Amino acid sequence: MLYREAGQFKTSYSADQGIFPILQDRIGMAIILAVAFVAVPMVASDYFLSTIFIPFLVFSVAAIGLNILTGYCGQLSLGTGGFMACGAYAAYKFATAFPELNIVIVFLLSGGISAAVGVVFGVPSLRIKGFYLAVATLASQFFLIWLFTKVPWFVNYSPSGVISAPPRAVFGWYVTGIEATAEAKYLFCLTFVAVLALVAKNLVRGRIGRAWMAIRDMDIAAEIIGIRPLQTKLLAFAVSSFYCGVAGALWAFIYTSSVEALAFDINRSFQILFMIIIGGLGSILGAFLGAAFIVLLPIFLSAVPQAMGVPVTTSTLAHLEFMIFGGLIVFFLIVEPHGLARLWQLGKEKLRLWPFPH
Amino acid sequence: MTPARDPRLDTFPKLLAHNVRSRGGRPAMREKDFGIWQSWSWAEMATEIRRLAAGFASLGVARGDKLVLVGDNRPQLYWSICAAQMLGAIPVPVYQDAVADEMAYVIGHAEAWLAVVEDQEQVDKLLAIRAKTGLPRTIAYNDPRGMRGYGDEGLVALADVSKQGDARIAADPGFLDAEIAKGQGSDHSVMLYTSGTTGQPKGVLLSYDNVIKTAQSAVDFDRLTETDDILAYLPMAWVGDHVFSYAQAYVAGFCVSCPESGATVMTDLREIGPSFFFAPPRIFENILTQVSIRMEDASAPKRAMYRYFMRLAKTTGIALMDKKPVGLADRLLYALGELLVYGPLKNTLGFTKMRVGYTAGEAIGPDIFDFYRSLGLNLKQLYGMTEASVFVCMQPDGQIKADTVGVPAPGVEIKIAENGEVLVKSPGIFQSYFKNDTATLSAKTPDGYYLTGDAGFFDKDGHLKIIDRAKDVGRLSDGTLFAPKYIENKLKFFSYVKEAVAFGHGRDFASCILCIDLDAVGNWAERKGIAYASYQELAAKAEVQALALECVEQVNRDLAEDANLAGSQIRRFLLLHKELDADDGELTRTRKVRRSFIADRYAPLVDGLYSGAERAFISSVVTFEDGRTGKIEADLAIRDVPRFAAHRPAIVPPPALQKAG
Amino acid sequence: MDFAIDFLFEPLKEIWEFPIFFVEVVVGGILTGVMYSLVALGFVLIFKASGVFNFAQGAMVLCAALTFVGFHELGVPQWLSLILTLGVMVALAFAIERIVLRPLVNQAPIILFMATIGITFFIDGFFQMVWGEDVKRLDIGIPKEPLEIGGVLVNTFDIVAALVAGTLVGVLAFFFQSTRIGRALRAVADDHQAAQSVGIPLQTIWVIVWSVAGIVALVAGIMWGSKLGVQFSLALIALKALPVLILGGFTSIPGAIIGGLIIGVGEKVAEVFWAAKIGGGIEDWFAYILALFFLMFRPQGLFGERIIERV
Amino acid sequence: MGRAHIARTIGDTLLKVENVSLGFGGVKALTDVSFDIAKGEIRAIIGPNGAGKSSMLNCINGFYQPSQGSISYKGVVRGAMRPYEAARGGIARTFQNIALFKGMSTLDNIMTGRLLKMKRGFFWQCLHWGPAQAEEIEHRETVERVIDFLEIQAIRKTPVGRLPYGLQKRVELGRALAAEPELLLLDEPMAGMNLEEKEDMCRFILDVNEQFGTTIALIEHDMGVVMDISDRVVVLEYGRKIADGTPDTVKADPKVIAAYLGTGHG
Repeated sequence: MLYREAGQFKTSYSADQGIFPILQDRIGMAIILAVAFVAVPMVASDYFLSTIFIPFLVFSVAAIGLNILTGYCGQLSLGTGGFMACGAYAAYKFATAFPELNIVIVFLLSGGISAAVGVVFGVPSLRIKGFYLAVATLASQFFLIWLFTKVPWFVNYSPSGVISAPPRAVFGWYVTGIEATAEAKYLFCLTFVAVLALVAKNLVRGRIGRAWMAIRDMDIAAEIIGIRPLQTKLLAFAVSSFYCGVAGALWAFIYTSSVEALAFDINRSFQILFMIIIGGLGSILGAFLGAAFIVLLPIFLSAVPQAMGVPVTTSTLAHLEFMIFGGLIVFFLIVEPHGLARLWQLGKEKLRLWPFPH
Repeated sequence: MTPARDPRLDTFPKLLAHNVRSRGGRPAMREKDFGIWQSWSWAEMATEIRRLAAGFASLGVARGDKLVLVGDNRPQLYWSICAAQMLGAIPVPVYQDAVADEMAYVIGHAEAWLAVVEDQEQVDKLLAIRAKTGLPRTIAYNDPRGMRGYGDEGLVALADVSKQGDARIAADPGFLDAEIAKGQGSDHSVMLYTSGTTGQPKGVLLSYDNVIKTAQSAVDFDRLTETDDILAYLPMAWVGDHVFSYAQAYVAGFCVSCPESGATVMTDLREIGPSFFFAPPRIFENILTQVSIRMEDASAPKRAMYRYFMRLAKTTGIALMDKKPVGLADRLLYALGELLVYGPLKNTLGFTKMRVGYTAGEAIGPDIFDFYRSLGLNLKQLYGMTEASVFVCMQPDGQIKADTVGVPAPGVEIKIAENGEVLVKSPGIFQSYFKNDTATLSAKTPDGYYLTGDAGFFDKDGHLKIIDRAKDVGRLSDGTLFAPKYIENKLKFFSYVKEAVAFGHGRDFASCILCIDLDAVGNWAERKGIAYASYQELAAKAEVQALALECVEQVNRDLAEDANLAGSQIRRFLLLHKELDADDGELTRTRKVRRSFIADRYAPLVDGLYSGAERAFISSVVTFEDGRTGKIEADLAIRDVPRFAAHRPAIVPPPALQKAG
Repeated sequence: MDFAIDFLFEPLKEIWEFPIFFVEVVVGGILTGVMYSLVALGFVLIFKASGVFNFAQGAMVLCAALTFVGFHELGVPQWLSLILTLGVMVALAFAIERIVLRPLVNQAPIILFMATIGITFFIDGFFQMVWGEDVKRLDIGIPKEPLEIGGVLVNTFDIVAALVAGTLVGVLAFFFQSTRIGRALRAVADDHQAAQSVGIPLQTIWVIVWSVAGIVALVAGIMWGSKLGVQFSLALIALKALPVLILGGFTSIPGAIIGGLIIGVGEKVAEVFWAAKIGGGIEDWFAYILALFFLMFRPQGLFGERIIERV
Repeated sequence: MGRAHIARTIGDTLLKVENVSLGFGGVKALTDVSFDIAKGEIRAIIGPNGAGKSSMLNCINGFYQPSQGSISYKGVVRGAMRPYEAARGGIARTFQNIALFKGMSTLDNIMTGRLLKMKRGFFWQCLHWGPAQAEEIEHRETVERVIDFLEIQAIRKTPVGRLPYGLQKRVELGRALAAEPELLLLDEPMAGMNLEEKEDMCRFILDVNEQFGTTIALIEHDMGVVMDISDRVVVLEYGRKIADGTPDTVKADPKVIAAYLGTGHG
């Protein structure tokens, strides 16, 4: 309905292959970015920023990471939490060992460490597929969490086993530690997310993304057209773990400021998996939609009975949340395996064809 | 400063050079190929054309030679036109879907030894023709696909022609400009064959002056500029395409886009979103049908919304187009409609950027015409023909009527002959029919008027109204003008009327036989709760007769508006008990009514119409679908129709006449 | 270097010096392993017959135990409570087949796997909401005193549990080998089309298989529940059974048994002799790493069938 | 088929299969099969169902490793190789059961055929700009020529899962062609097609062979088609070669006639 595509023709392949080939989408994206970078920090309260927007952004990065591995490359992983923990602890070690190091570099390095660990745990993907692999990734989940809990070196021998983010600044603005304002944290996160999302989109729409999707859709055929399965899968593990690692670092440093390994237990892995199933497998947009959904649903669940004056215990709420997530997963897998992103896409198609139904 | 006002720019090659100088970097042509719109600027296009021209020269093309072009709208074929013109040769675009005999005739008649064709398909066709007639000796093909295996003599790839051209230009850099300088406005620029209804096609020779001057005045008329866009999708052999996609583009400097293939025209139309668009009524009708069908599948609220806003558009939209006063509330509603319906609809159809649209060739149904105009599209009608380099009459913005073709285009003089025939004199009137002086002489008066063969008259606003072919126009016994096809068309614009046959030549008054449209009337009857078992029964229902009467009355009202035709209002009519059928010889295979055959076959009915009887009996033989024949008898009611005084009454169409859907 | 010696040789020395203790550990491992097998069996049953890797098996164990104890706590006698729970498990099988499996028929296995993760969450949430989340004691009258057999101390409860598990395996083996339905189930595992020709609708077969898996879950739930108490952590037993499956192969009942034993023994031995040196608590991941090593050499597991890929 | 006047060059041996046997467990899929494929020819492998035709193609492109015998390609006897190594050596193929990447569009599917030739590293891929974009565009151009060649412009951006069977086969051929292979293996390219689609496919196969000089080895059931388009034919039965030669010789071979009559194939 809002689309006016007539006359938007492409005279070059670069224009044809753009991320947003339609003018109205480019405008929409510009508006979203403007709102996210300018309006949100100006309008939203600290509470909203730190309980909704920042976790949403952190989850988005993790979901993009898992979506690369699972949605694009077809390798189901249940070890997301482990890789997030890896990033969080690596960031802590880097930040405390090299206090002069810029925090951005610290995060990227910790992503790199995660990527390396991801590659190690991705090696079995050469021999095993499908849910065998999914189960194998649980090994990384359990092993890594155990490692970070049991080895005191990772927490700099802190007796509590908790790591706390040291204060660090970017361009003179504190983005971690107690002096950091919610706005600064939010903008820092947002910038990370925007850049990482763009990079992910670039990867999946190019040579590498096609190789991943080929492996996902039919690994035998992929190998026969010349794709090396192991390298391709390991790259997916590496990139995916990099994103998860950065997400873990953001989580520990920006979102919660202090964290223990249990924050990244298997339930975290499931949570991220749910995000990409509900948001949409094989879609960067889906990662964002899924993250938003999973961040908002519990808030919504606790707010609604309150607003209606129905007293509900927290444990009931927790169980209700479990049921709803479980039900939604089944629902989406049955009704729309490509999740909210596909629903969005269908809606968009409708708008483009409006007033015609198809 | 528009270029052709400079009298030195009197040929297309000179206009091309001018365009390179004044807008060399702007896009001149686009073609959807390999998934994107490949573009050529004027400068790039000129280079390609010059290479081709030099290549043609090295193939031996000389001044006055004819060069046949066959194929879809391809940039290379358009370039070949200009390349030929650089050398003083005359391009002859040919309908690519013409039957082999006709194509052979044209090539032979034009004595064209060189053909430029699109692809293997045309090469095969021309090779077969050459095997019989010896012409064309040389065939240059644009698309080399599948051509590897051809060892035939005289086959050359267009790309290779260009390469030869490079060599020629390198060897003799000045020759091409010298050739271009030799050309002048009075030279023949193009030859277009018209397929007459009878006999062999005639080659219409047009001079540069003909084409450029008419193109110039049309460009001025619609204020076309270099920023306009047009989609070249109609046959290149048709004069309209030659003028719109070639002549006007060179004159105004706008960009011409060629679709990827015939199958993708609608998609390509949407992508390009032309600002200047031409289509025959048939295409507009097809698009409207598609819109209706696609809307049928929409959800109920959407359909309701569509219907509501289309009803609103019928009144408000057209009023806005005609710059008539519209109340604020309606304006706001229309703006809402633009957001919800009109805008998206224009977008999906590819008309968002359309600034000027034309339809011509035959009468367009008022409903179809109004549909597009009510969306806010500046759709207009024009009247023209090959012999006049298209433009004879055009509708100026804001003076649009569904049943006229507008006022004479700038520089055009029109006379109406004694028999009603329209005579035209303009800068665009053709030079001659190639090798056919008899035809040339009989088509042009000594004082330079061209006899169009169409009958028409000017209405009170000075708009020309074409009513019929001049030879079909008759007179009632009192000498009143009687244009059967005009009346029949008016009747057929009602969805309830499938066919109409009007009588009146040499009679005291006009009358007609109508066939109802089973689908439309059947639908109407269902809504009214009228039960019927057969076509015959339905046609005999008093309600249906009344419905038909309303239609005829409305036509009479329309006729009464024109003093010339007011006398030929229909006085009596009847509804036929069966549909006219090509199997019974009542229609031609192209579904044209065979009026005299029907007059004979249904003589008792015609007698009844003129005898004053209340009913008429007919017994006729019909052919069933399986080939068996049978006899149908019917006793049909004849109805009298009120007539209206020859002035403009206040028209509010009765509700029954507003088309369903 | 010291650490390496400490890590590599000390435990071996310990084993050498106290063989009886080692045997005790191994026997303890075997008995725990049998319990793992019990849970793994549920997975294998469903996978064999429907190709679905049922991640919800652990949740089914929890749900069976909760329901059983829940009814009992309401005052229902244990035998009736058992029957009622059986009914609930069959109803659950029906519901899962109808609501989840049927719409997802012919979907990729990985999709079905993810769907069972969804089921897991739903069951966990639902049954805990119904029955409450506090730890419940479950006593079915099996003594837990240690028993000395040939100088080796073993837990009576573990012996009984192992016997129960062994009996169940025997019954299931008989069911699969010698009954019409059992044979049909095996046919389904090989070829869905062939199964149709047996004359039993696929849906029915699925319901039966899920019911049987539910019964296995019930047995496992009761055994584990009386050992550890009935609580949420029962659902996590499933996570222990997964490496057993990788090791034994998804399609093999003997594989589930032997895999369970290997994991059980390996885990116990490593825990007792090595874990303390690296901080303890290795039971979470040891089984996985062990299974992964096996996988690298035998991707299809110990007893799984070799996969011939076709194009 | 109008090929008589086309000068094609059939050159030296491109691929040589010598005494190849292949077994699965106890079942012998191929026994002692030898034949060669010459550069530039269209070579057909025919035989009744279960004759081992697909197994033969699978051996050639490295999906199966022969248990005995050797395969030499471009004069080099090759050892055990993975399929992607065969692909890197210039062997592309299509499959009996369409093996397209269902989640991708026609364009992306055919682009995967170019993956081998795309070299830009990870860094540039992250930016999708500069050299990576230039490379992307360069290969898009090649792919667009393939799309044009196969006349599938209208379905360029359609997800392949939505395409009818015949078009999917065409897209699969496109993916193989995009790799610009020296040897193209086609596994029943016309199976399940109607007459018109078969004619189109024949035309494409011949055009590929003529325009690009690609050597083609194909398995096909439709005898008429095989005899029309191929230069030489190998006939397999129960994993053994029973005839080898021009279509005319093979047609006349009594063993072939017996094999086909015996199994009810025409």
